[in-house]
Amino acid sequence: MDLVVQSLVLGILLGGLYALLAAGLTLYFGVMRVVMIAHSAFLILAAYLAWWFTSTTGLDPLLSLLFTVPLFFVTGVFVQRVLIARLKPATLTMMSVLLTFAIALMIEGMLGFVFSGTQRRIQLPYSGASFEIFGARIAVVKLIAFALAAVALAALYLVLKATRFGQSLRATIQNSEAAALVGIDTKKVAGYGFGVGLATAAVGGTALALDATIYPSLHWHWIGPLMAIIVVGGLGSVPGAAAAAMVLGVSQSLLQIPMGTTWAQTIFYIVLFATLVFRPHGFFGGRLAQRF
Amino acid sequence: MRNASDTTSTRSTDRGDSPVVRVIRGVQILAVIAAAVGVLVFPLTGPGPFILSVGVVILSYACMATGWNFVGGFTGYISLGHAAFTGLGGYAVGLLILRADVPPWVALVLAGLIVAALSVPIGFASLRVRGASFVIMSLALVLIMLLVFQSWSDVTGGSNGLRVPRPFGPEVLRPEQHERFYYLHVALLVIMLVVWWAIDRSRFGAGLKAIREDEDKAQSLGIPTFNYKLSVYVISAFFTALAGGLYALWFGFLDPIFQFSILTGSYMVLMSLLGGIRSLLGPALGAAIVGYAIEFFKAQYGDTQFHLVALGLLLGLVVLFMPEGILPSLGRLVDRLRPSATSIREESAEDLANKNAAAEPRAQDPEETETVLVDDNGRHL
Amino acid sequence: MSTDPQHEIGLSVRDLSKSFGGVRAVVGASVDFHHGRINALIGPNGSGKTTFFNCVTGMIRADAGTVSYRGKDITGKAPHRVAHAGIGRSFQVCRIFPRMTVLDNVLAGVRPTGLATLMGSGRRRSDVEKARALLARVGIDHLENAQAADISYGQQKLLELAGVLMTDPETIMLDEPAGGVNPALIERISTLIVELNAEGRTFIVVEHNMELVMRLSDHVIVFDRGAQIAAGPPSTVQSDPAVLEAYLGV
Amino acid sequence: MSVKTHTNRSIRGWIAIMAAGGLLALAGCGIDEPSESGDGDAGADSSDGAEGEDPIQIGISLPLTGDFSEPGKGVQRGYEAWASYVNENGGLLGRDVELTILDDQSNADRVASDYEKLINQDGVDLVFGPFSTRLVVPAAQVAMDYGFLFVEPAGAAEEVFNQGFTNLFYAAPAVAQDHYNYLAEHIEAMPEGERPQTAAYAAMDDPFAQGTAYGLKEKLEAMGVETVADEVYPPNTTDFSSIAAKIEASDADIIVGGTQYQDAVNLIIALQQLGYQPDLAAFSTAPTNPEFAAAIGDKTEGILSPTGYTPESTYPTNAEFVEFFNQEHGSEPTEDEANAWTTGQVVAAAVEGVGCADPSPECQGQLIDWLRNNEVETVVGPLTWDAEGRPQGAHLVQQYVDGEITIVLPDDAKEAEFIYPKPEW
Repeated sequence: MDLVVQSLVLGILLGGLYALLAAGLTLYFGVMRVVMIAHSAFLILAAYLAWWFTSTTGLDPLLSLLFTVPLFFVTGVFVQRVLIARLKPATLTMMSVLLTFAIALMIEGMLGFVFSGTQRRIQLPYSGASFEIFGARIAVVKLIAFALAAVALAALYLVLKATRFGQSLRATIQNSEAAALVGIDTKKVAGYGFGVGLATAAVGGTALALDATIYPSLHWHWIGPLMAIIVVGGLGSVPGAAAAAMVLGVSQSLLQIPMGTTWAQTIFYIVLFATLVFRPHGFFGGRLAQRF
Repeated sequence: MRNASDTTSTRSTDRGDSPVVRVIRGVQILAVIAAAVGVLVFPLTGPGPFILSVGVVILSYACMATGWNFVGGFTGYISLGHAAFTGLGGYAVGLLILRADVPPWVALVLAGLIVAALSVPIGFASLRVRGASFVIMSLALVLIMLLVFQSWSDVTGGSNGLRVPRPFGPEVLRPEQHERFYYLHVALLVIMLVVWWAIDRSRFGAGLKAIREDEDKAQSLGIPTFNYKLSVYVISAFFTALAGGLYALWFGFLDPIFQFSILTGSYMVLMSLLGGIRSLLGPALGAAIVGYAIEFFKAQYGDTQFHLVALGLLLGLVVLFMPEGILPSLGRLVDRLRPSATSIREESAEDLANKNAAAEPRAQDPEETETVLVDDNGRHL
Repeated sequence: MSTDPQHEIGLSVRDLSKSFGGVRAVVGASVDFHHGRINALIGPNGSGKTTFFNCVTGMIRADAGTVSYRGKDITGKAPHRVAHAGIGRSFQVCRIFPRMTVLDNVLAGVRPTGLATLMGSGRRRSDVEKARALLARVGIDHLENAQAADISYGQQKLLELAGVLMTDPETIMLDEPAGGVNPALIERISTLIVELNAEGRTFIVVEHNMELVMRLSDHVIVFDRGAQIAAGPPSTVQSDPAVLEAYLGV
Repeated sequence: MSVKTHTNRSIRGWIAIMAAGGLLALAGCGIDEPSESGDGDAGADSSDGAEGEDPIQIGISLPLTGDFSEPGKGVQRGYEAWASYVNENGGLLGRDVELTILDDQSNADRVASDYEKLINQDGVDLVFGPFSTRLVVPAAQVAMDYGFLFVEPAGAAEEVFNQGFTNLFYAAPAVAQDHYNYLAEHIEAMPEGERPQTAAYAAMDDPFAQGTAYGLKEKLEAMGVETVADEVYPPNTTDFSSIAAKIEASDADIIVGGTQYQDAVNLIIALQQLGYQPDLAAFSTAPTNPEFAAAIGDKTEGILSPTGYTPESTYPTNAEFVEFFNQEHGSEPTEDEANAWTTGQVVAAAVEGVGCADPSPECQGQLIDWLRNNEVETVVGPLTWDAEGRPQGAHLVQQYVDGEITIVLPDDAKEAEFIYPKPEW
C-alpha cells in the first residue's frame, strides 16, 4: 500500500514535467503543424546550460532560467522564421520532422563536442533531502522541479487565455486562414508560438537537471514518451496533452511495481498503438486532429 | 527509368528526339551501365578485405534504403523506424538458425516472410494515420522493439547479444566471406530494384504515386488507398528484413541497441532523400554517398561527436534545399537544357491566352474566394 | 420539401448530421437528388455544403444519418467504395497530383480489375487513348507531358474534371466548379457540364455563382445552418422567402 | 512564375549540396589514408629496413565518443601510458611500440570495421581489445578470423567467454560474476544471527553490470539470503525513483547494485531521498570513481565495491606503474587505466616469451599458446587463464572507511576492518 502511494506521488511529480514538455510540443503542432523532434534535444541542451551555469558560477541552477528562457524564446522564433518557414506547405509535416530531427542530431553532436560524452549531474546541497507527507516521501528537488513545471504551465495557460498574443495564438491554432483574415499576422504569431514552445523546453530542462544525470544522447530517451503523449492527447490540444501526460506518467510509475522498469516503459507505446488503432484522433483532441 | 513519374519515353516519342536529348539519354544509360559494371568488377580489383568490407556495408545500406523506398518513394510516407524491420530480420534469421536449426539461407527467406507477416498488423495500426502521426508511430516502433528485445532476454539474448553462426564453413576465410556477401548483397539489391521498377511502371504503382501526391483525391478516384499502402508497406518490410537478415549473417552478432537504433532508420531516410525517393536508383546512390561520407567523417572527425553534427547538417541541407534529391534535381537541370521541355510550357501559356482570354493567378486562398463570392450571391439573388 | 415526381431519385440522404467539437456543421439534413439531371446545392457561406459533400462521399464519417445511391446503401462507405458505386467528385480547392504529368493524372483514375491488371502497365494503350481523348475534350491535350503543378489553376480545374471522367462516374459531384476561374473558363466548364449531362451523367454542383446555377441547373437545393430549407426548380427557389431570409439575413 | 522559382530553388540546392560535397572531396582519400603508412602487408618489415627496426604497430579501437566514451578514454590513457613507458625503457624486443587508436563511436558495427581496417589496411603487428562487453564480442570475432591474439581489458561478462573464442584473454583478475567472491565468503562466515536475511538487487541491463550483481545473488541465495527485490533497468535510465521506492518498500537488509557510474549515483540519491537505510550497500564500479563521494553528497561511509585494482597494491610492477602514471597525468591510475596497462603487460610478456611480434598466423598462434601455458606478472597480480580466456583470480573488496576507500577483504590484504552494519547515509 505504501509503495502504491509512493509510486502515485512519484508518478504525479514525473507527470508534471511530461505535461510541461508536451505542452510545448503541442504549441508547435498547433501553430505550424510541425512535429518538433528536436524538442527533447533542446530540453537536454537547457539542462546542460543549467549544469554548466551552476558548475562555473556556483549559483543555484534555477537562476540559469534568467538567461535560458529568453535565449530559447529567441532561438525558437529563429528556427521557425528562418528554417521551418522555408519548407513547402504541401510536405511541411513530413519535412519538418526530418528537419527538426536533423537539428536534434546537431544539438546532440555539439553537446558531445563541447561537453564530451561524460554523464553530468548538478550537485546540490539539498539533492538527498526529502520530507514525508501522507506516508509518501517527497524529495525536495523533485518538488521544486514539479513546482517549476506547474508554474510554467500556469503561466502558459494565462498567456494563452488572457493576453492579446494568446488570443491571436489560439485563433491561429484554430484556423490560421481565418485568423489571417481578421488581421492577425499569423507568421509572426507562429514564430512567437515556436518561441514560447521552446521556452518550455528551457524550463523543463532546468527542472530535469535538478534531479537527473544528463548526457548528450539522453534526448532519445524522452522523444518516445513525449510523442506518445501528444498523440494520445490529440495533437494540438494543450489541456489534452497535459492530461495525457499526467495519466501516462502515473501509469508508468504504478506499472513499475508489478512489471519492472523496462516493461513499464512499453506502456507509452502500447497506449500509442492502441490509440491510433481505436481512436486515431486521440482522446482529448478537437477538430485539429482531423487531418493527422 | 531514372525518374519514377517522369515520362521521358512518351515525351521523346511524341516530340521527336533533339540531339541534345539523345546525348543526355546516352550519357544516362552509359552512366548506369558504368556504375553497374563498376559495382560488379570492384571485388576483382583487389581492394583488400577492409575496403571490401566497406563495400559490403555500403551495399547493405543500399539494400536497406531501397527497401525503405518502397514505402517512402511510392507513398511519400516517411518512416523513421525501418530499423525495426532490419532488426527484426536480423533477429529472425539468428533465432531461426540457433533455436530451430533452420539452414541459414532458408532462415533468411523465412525471416523475410515472418517479418512481412508481422508488418501486417503494424502497418494496419500505423497506416491509419498520416503525416506526423505516422512518423511518430514509426519512431515508436523502433523504441518498442528495442525495449522488447532488450527485456525478453530468454529468447533474444537481451543485452548479451546474439551470435549468428556463419552460413559458410570454417574453410571460407574472412576475406572470401566478404566477397561472397558482397555479391549476395548485389543480388538482393538487383532483385529489389527489379521489383521496384515493376511496381513503378504498373497500375499499382500509379495508384501509389497518386496516394503520395494527394491521398484523399486518390481515394475519391476509387483507389483503395489503405489496401495499396498496406501492400507496399508489407513488401517494404519484407525486403528491409531480408537486408537486415543478410547483414546479420555477414556480421554475425546482434545486439538490441545497435539493431534497433533510431540512427540506422534515419540513415535510410537520409540516403533515400539525398538520392531522390522518386527515383529507382536514388536510394542506392544516396547510400553510396552517405556510406562514403560516414567513413570519411569518421576518419576526419573520428574522436569527436562531430560526425553527428555533419550528419545532421547534411540532412538539414537536403531537406531545405533539395527535398527532391539528387537524381530528380539533376533531371530538372537537364530539363532546362532541353529545348523541347521549355517549349511545352511556353506553348501552353500561349495556348491558354488564346483560348481563354487571360490566365489568372494559380491556387487562390480558399477562404478568400468563398468570402468574395458570398457578396456575389447576395447581389445575384 | 418539393420533389419533382417525374424524376427518379439518384442520391438520397436522410437525417445526416455532423459536428466538429461544438460546431454543428450538418444538422439532420435530408436531401434527394434527381438522377440524370443537373442538381445544384446552394447556400450561404458556412451553411455546411462542403461538409455535406464530404460526408456523402465518405471523406468524413457522419455522426448520424443514412446515404443511399440508386437504392444501394452507401452510408459510411470509404471514399473509394463510393467512387466504385459510380459517384465521382471534385474538390472545392482543385486537387490534382502536382508532381505527375497531366496524362498520368488522368491515368490515375483507371481501375484495375484484378491482380494481373494491377501489376500490368500503368500506361496501357487503350487507357492512354481514352485519357488523351478526355484531355482533348476538356481542351488541355496539348499539355499532356507537362507537370501538373506547372499548369495554370484554370487548366488544373479542367484536368481534375478529366480525371474524374476517367473513372466513368454516373454521378459527378462538383464542389464549386466556377470558383477562382476566369469568365471564359466558367463558360467552357458550364458547356462541358451541359454536354456531359446530355450524355446521361447526373451532376450535383455546389456553386456560389448564382447566375451560373440558375442557368445550368434543373433542380436546386438550398442549404442553411446545416440542413435543407428549400428545393425545387430554379425559378421557384429564387422567390422562396426562406431562401431570401437565409441569404440576406433579414 | 512558379516554374522559375522551381529552377531557382533547385540551383540553390545544388550549390548547397556541392558545398557539402566539396568538403568530402577535399580530402577525398580520407578513408584509405592510413593505408599508405601501413602498407607493409603480412607484417614483413618492408619499408626502411636498413637501420634498426620498425616500431611494433599495435592497433586498438576504443569508444572515444558515444555512450561508452568515459571509460573508453580511461582505457586510452592506460594504453598510451603503457606505450610511452615501454618506449622509455628500451621498447619491446628492442623495437619501439606505436599505437594506432581508432574511435568506434560506441558502435558494434564500427568496432568490427575498425579491427578489419587495423589488421588489413594498417597492417598492425598486434591488436589490443576495446572497451565494453558489447563491443568485445564483435571485435574478438574479427581478430579470431585473422588468427590474431586478442587480449582485452574490459569484457568481463560470462557471455564473452562462452562464445568459443580461442584467441581471447581477459586482462584482469576475475570475471564479472566472481567480483564479489570475497564478500560472499565473508557473509557466509558471519554468525547465523548477524547475517543479513533479505537482499535487494538492482542491475543495469548490461552483461557486465548484471554479471557482478547476479554473481553475488547466486551465492547469497545459496546460503539462504532471501531476494526481496530484483530490478533490472535499461542502460539509459535516469529516473531511479520508482526502483528506489520498490527497494525501500521491500525493506531489504542489504542492497547490491550491478552498476556502472551514474546509475549508481542516481540510485543512491534516490534511496537517500526515500530514507532507506540498508545494513550493507555494495555497488560495482562507481564507488572507485574519484568523483563518487562528492556526487552523492559525501555520505559514503560503509559503501562497498569490488575492485580489480588498487594503486596501493604491492604487486612487483605496480609501484613503477603508479609512479609513471602519476608523472604523466598527475593522478593515480583508476581500474580502467590499470586494466589497459595490464593488457599491455600481458601481450608484452607473450611477445618477449615467444620472441616475435608480427601478424603472421604462426607468430600469433605462438603468442596465444604461450599465454595458455604461462603465468604473467601484472599490476593487478599474477594472471593465468582457462581455455576460454577467463582469468583465475578474484577481486578485492573495498569499503569507504572514514571517508577513504580502503581494502577490507580478503583478510590477508585488508587495510581496515570491514564495517557492518553500515552507518546511515
